[in-house]
Amino acid sequence: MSSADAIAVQGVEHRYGDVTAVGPIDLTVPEGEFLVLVGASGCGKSTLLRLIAGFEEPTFGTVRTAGEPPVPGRGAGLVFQQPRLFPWRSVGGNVALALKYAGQPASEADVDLLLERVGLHGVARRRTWQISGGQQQRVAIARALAVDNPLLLLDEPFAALDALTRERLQEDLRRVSHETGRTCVFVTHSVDEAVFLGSRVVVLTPRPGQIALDLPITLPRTGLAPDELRGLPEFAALRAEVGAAVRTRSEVSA
Amino acid sequence: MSSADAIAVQGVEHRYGDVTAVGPIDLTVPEGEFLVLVGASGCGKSTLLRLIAGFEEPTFGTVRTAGEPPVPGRGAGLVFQQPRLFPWRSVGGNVALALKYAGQPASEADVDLLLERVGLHGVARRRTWQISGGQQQRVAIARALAVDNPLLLLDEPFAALDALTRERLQEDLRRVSHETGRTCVFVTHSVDEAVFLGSRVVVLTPRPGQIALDLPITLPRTGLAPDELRGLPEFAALRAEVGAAVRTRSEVSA
Amino acid sequence: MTSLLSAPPSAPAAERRSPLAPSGGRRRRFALRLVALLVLYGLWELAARTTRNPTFIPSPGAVWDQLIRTSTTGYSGHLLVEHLGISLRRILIGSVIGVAGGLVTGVLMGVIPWLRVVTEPVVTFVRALPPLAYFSLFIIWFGIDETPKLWLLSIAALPPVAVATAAAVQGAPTGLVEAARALGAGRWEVIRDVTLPNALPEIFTGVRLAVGMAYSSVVAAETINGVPGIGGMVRDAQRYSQTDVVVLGLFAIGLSGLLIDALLRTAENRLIPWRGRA
Amino acid sequence: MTSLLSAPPSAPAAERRSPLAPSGGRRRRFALRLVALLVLYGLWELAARTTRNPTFIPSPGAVWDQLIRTSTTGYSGHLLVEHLGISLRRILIGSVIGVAGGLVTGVLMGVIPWLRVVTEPVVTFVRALPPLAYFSLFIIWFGIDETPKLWLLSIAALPPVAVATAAAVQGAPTGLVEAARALGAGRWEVIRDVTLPNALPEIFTGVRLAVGMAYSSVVAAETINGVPGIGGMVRDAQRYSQTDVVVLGLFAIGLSGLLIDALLRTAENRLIPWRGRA
Amino acid sequence: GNGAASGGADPEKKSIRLAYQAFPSGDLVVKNQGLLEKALPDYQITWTKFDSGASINTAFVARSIDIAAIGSSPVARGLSAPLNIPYQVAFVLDVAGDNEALVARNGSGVTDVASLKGKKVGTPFASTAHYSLLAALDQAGLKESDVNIVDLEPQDIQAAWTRGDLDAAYTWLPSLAEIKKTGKVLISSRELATAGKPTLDLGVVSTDFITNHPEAVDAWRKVEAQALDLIAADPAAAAKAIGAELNLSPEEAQEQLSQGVFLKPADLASDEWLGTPDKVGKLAGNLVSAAEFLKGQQKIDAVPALADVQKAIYVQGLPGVLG
Ligand SMILES: Nc1ncnc2c1ncn2[C@@H]1O[C@H](COP(=O)(O)OP(=O)(O)OP(=O)(O)O)[C@@H](O)[C@H]1O
Ligand SMILES: Nc1ncnc2c1ncn2[C@@H]1O[C@H](COP(=O)(O)OP(=O)(O)OP(=O)(O)O)[C@@H](O)[C@H]1O
Ligand SMILES: [Mg+2]
Ligand SMILES: [Mg+2]
Repeated sequence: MSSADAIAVQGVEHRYGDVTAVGPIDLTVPEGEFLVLVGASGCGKSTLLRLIAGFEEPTFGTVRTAGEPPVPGRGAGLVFQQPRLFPWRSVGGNVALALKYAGQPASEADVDLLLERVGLHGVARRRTWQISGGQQQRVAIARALAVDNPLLLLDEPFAALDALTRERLQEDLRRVSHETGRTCVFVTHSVDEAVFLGSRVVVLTPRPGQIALDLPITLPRTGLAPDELRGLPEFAALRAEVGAAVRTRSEVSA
Repeated sequence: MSSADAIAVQGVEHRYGDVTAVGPIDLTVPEGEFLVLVGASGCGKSTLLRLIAGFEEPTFGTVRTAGEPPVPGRGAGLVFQQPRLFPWRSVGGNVALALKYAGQPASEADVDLLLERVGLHGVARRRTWQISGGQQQRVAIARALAVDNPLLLLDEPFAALDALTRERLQEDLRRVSHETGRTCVFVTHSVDEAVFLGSRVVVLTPRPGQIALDLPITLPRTGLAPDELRGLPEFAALRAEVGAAVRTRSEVSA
Repeated sequence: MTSLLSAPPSAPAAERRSPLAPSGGRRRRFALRLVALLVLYGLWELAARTTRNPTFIPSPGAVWDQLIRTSTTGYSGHLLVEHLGISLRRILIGSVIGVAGGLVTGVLMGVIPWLRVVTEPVVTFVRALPPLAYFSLFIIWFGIDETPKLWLLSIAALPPVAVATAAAVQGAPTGLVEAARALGAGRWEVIRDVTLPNALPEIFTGVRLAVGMAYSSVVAAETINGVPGIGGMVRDAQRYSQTDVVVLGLFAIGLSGLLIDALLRTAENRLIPWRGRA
Repeated sequence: MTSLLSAPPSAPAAERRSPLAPSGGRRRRFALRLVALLVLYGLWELAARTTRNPTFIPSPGAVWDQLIRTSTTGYSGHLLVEHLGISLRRILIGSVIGVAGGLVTGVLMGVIPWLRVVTEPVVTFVRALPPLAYFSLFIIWFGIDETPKLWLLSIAALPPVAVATAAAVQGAPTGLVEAARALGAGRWEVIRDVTLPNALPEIFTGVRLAVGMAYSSVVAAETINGVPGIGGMVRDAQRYSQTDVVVLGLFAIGLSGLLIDALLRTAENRLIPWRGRA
Repeated sequence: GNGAASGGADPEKKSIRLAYQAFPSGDLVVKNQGLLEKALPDYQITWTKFDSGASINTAFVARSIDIAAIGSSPVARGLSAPLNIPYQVAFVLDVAGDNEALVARNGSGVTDVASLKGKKVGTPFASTAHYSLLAALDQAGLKESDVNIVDLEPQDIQAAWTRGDLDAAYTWLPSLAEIKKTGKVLISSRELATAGKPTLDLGVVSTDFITNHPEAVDAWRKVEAQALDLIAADPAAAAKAIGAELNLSPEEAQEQLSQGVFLKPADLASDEWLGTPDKVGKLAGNLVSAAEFLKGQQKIDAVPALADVQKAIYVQGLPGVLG
């Protein structure tokens, strides 16, 4: 485990009471990598993300981010599976709060900029329950993007979005992660999304989640338009490989 | 509007304060139809579903289900976009409650049966926050399936599920809706899912949602295995048509 | 966009078709209250007529006369408004101190585990103590002027806020606390931005109870050197079986209490638009 | 599967590394309390020694002696346990009636809008009234035996439960109410299965406050024919400036109050595992 | 500690803090007519109303008052251990007469004190009436435990009486007047006083204040004497002043006033009451016997010695100073 590794997961197993949710897992993520986690519902993806974010302590093994035991909110941005917006703040207020924690003066323009980045216009002054489910999820993403962390953890962030919005955000995320060199861990159920976004895809077995497939994605990260990329024969091949792994290694489980 | 229509939406427009969320919309759904709603995030799909379920009253126009103004909980089952489980009841208790409202004695076996139908085993006694996001969503589906309503309204029910689980549930729902002749309205962002499930697909424009495309799906409802169905050239053609409508008619909006 | 904000959140569906729906609700509410008031008045008049004993149940007329008299010539050397004003001042100061103290205690108790272990029993102990029992100690410690009264009222007002706050703070929603921490919030930022806003509804309930407690303690606080003061006035009247003055005092206390509670409720509705949405 | 249930939900992350983590928490807690107790005792002893006036601050020794004396030869003709037992019985009955009444009032107020319009002001009015002011009326109505005392204690215990319940019921989460209605729940099923469980944490806070209120009203209730009774004992002692007996009585009240509150908190933790998860 | 810090202990500060109670006496005349303020124009004078001797004792302990009108029973407590309040009896405001009495309710079957055995009797505990009740029982050969004595405030006695919850009650005006309408007086404090168990309302002054402001004490005694004279000479005028203080009509006040026993200023210095510097009066013995009674009730730790109580009777300048 070199100190340049953004994430180092060693022999980690996590139990909730008697339920072993994930593990044992060994996983090293070098800086700048875009890791996509795929696996059956309930296989432990969220748990693994929470372990990396520092919200859970592993029952066995160790987790290190940037060489240190992870502490929530330090060095890693996290988009939870649920939006988790603060109802006592307006939509814009939720984003402004994140900017404030990041130590930036939260001007209205900054907030609007972030909201526009996730495709939201003119909702800044609404209450959080006055926007649709997909809009809530996007506010949560905007909130996490407000802070410039070297590590970004995203738990099914685009699950509630329509195809068009989803593709736009995918492209944005792909470009930004490449340009800024941020390390990303991204959970999704969409094989297409996994292959499109990831520089590496890890497929987990059903609970307790273990690594079933660890596949580097050798597609070019720049230079190609999304449609061109999706049109590449390698893209189809990789998608087939991941899809097959998900299908064969996933069984509906508790 | 014949009284045999399961749903009759006439000149409906719904506003939240100043925001027109949907409409004007005219839509008639005959009994036994499987209607899939597709549209950009924030275009008003959930609002339309809530109008049909009776949780909102249209600002203009009328909504009728089975010829009557809709009353929540009477004649229509509804899966919300969020799981909305009762945290004071165990997972099984949530399902049991639904059975009780349906007037059935809620035996443990019945509960387990419903949970197994959505691919959940051995989680009945857990608390609602002790299961994963996808599992929560499935409990919400099981809860709605407990009641035998002639009308079933589902708001992105499979959004948080992996490909395999999702396909299984799709098949189950497709089969059941055909066998029991229940009318379904199903919201999704997946074009593939829309074409696979629907006997009719309606694509909405961005907010305020209006009907952009109203497409009957002429694929056979029985006799073909899912993979065979997906392999049909008509399937690909329909998917392309819906996909194009979504792409051209959707613009990210608030 | 601004106008969106001013639009009220759509009423919960469960109340949608209630007889008090927004349109015409005000007038209806007013009418209902008026009817209730008239019924109460009728019952009172009836009770007064049948018992025919003004020391037990003075007639509405007698109380009205006392209102006029105490407002013009006064009682125990002070006008009714003076009595009421002084007591309200005491209640106000006592409530403010008590509420502030309760908030601080409650937050600290809810947030710092080791402090809770020590403070919780102390607070529980203190709030079980009857003010009448320890009031004489206050006299000994603080004399007979304003100080012991304010202490009594503050101590009466503190527990509801402290207990409600501590309970609500402990019950802060894990999901949102985590969300704030994930965004980089420190310990105190979590408290300020999540725990406290989330506790606000319960805190408001606590505050409303606290003010009520201060009100209902005003007679106890004014047992000693309580004139001028509405509590002192009531006690005086009680000793001379001037029940009409007692009832008048009760009305003055109750009605002003009603007013303050209405203000608090209005503030609550303004400040907590998200109630029921979390 | 069963064993899963017995596993405690993982503690909220915010408290994970607190000094009172589950393992060794009990002992640590006990130690902390013991230290706090010793410190308090030290302060008391010091205060008693420096003031040197037993009417101001009786020494711990004097209170201890009174404990022995009142437990063996009695005070005002009854042993300490008799005083305490009778008062506890009154507090218990009063609390139960008050809590039950408060629950019913609160639920009705929170659920039936037109009833709220009428009841809310009445409850607010009543809870602002000082018991000392209206207690004489109770005597007229209910005599001088148990009834008026139980009424007073019930009325003292009612408001916290009623106000907390009404507030919590009004704040029922729209999302879950809709979920229940979508499943076919009727009006009362929604109340039973959503509104009430959701209000439970606040109701418990209300109940704890209510019991505290009943406790702190026991001296007021026992101003009338209050011997035997711990409140009557304290009053008697107070009038003769026997501060050591007063303090002894305060301890008896406070400690038994602490015990009951601990029971309530245990029940709360058992009954509301979902607190902070909704 | 506002009241506690300032006041009588400070010889420089010319202020007097008086505690008064709401019973008809010359004290109220002094207050209402501003007699003391006229007599001591350069003193800052504050009057504070108290509703029991116990709370006045507490206020003395807190050093919040200098002079007080207080019943003999609380004074006996104050002078005994553990309180040992440093104050002295400097005036006799009135002696309880027909304004405090034991009344049996019509229909209770009680005809005299002795027939109270097993009956329910209400009285405010720790008051002069309580003391008188126990004295009356003792006189009639009854033990305390023979009777069911119930602790009730006067207004509550009236309420309970009307309901028929009490067979008898020992109380004072105005509730006494009400219950007399449906009852029979068994014994009054006037009779007990003649039998050697008087209950009185006294004026007490803190020892510190006496030391620092003896001339102010003299002035106070003078105006109190003046008030007694007025009650004797012009009851109507006195009743008007008292009524104003008690929120009563002059007629009601005069009716109440007429039932008390008000000494002549000259009598105060007699052997019967305060006495003179040479020979302290019987009041001291009276207080000691009250203390003995309290000791019997386990309400005080020890009975003070007669000599000590005599020292706590302020007779300096008597009888001349009253003139
Ligand atoms: N507190 C808990 N107690 C017991 N079991 C739990 C708890 N939380 C999660 N689990 C179980 O641990 C497993 C992993 O949960 P996790 O949330 O990590 O799944 P996931 O891979 O994110 O699933 P999904 O795709 O549905 O979100 C699940 O089977 C779940 O039931
Ligand atoms: N209470 C409200 N007040 C104001 N605007 C609202 C309110 N609720 C919803 N909206 C707006 O109405 C529009 C339709 O919302 P709706 O939830 O129906 O969208 P949706 O199609 O379900 O979107 P998604 O796919 O993101 O769930 C959205 O643009 C939303 O911002
Ligand atoms: Mg998950
Ligand atoms: Mg939606």
